[in-house]
Amino acid sequence: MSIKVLYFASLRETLGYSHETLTLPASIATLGELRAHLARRGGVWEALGEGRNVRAAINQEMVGPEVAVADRDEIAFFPPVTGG
Amino acid sequence: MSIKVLYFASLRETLGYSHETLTLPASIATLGELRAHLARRGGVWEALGEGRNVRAAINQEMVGPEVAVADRDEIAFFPPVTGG
Amino acid sequence: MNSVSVQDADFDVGLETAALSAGRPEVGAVATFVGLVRADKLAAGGGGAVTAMTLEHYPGMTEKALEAIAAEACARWQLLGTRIIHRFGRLVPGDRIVFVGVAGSHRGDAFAACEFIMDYLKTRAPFWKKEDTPDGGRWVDAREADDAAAGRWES
Amino acid sequence: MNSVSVQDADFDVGLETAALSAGRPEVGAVATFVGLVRADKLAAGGGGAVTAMTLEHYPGMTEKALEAIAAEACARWQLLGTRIIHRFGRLVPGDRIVFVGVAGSHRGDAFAACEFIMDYLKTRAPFWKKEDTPDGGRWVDAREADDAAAGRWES
Repeated sequence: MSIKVLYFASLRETLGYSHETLTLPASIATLGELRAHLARRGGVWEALGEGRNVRAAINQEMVGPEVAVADRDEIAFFPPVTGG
Repeated sequence: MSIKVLYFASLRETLGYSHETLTLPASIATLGELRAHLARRGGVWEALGEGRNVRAAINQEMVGPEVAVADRDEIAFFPPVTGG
Repeated sequence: MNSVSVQDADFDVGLETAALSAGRPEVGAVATFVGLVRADKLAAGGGGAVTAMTLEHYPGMTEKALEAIAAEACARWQLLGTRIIHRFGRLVPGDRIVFVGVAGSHRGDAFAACEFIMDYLKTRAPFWKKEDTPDGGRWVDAREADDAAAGRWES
Repeated sequence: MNSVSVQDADFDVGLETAALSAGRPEVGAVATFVGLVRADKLAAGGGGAVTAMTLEHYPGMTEKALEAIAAEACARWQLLGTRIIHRFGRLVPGDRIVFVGVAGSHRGDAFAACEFIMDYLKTRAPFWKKEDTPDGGRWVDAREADDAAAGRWES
């Protein structure tokens, strides 16, 4: 399964990446599992770890960690939003 | 006691007066008594009678019938307001 | 800080809104309201087709009533400025009748005060409306819904 | 009927407000909100004096989120049109950030929907703010008060 991952705002700066394309192991089915997978890279990637205040979207819609990730999805991770 | 009385909107049209200057008998002390006094003129003036939906102001402030009338006051009678 | 105008002329919404924050860097929120003459409202009165309405007011008292409403809003919320403009005279459907603008640091205060001013204006400012129809004029009755709207601020 | 723009350019409040009722004689009420960059808000962050802020957003998702919020407002109230404009990029104190305009037949619906859109926009549209200071940039945290404001529409 190949997906695109975007990072925004302070998270983008912490990670040093605005986006990447990933091929996922078959063991990863949900958004929450993807996030844990990325956090396991260690170092700055612990910013995605459990307990960190990170929000996520799949295909430009904010969703929870239980939602399934599908091939060619656009996934985004970002801090809580502060518009207006 | 000499006062000025103004009439507005449908009340002005019903009465045929936009304003008048009145010298009041000493027996009239309050706005409610003034209104009853005017209604006793009969005919179109019954539009000011008890039970009719009329509002009033003394010196450009909306007040109730219990408020005292004083010499040189500007009194106004009008229908419920409908601005905005 | 509070400004009231009662006039027959139209007003400029962009200029009035900008004036509420101009040169005041502590303003973060401007809530405004524009009321317009509605075609269907006129027609709903029954009788002949309505082509216009005429707004009568009580010169002198009108300004005082609007100033009192603005002062009351400032006592209830943290505001940085208010602007009320109410027109009188002959207006046709689509014409602007009233502008209320409220500036504050925070949006909650600005929204609440703007709605409060409109509700109180409807029941406390001495304006009366007469619809023009081919059969002559017809006075618009005060609405009980407006009394109810104003009453909810008293709890 | 609903229109959304995400842009770096400023907007014209007078034109946007007028467009919500132009040629639509059934519109009796237009409620609007303008949010501005506040000087004291910037300074309140602590550290060096703040001279500007930069708004980052998620192109594509932002427009979708704002359209969803407008559609939700239309499902909850009787509306005749909505307009949302949100800027991104570098802004200085006094600059306009956001415009929300709502047209309806009646003022109650227009006011409620305008406030609802602002509350939801604060918590659901993907924008992030970074303050510029002499010491560098500083990201603005999301406010719990905004979550509370959005939450009250869910009862």
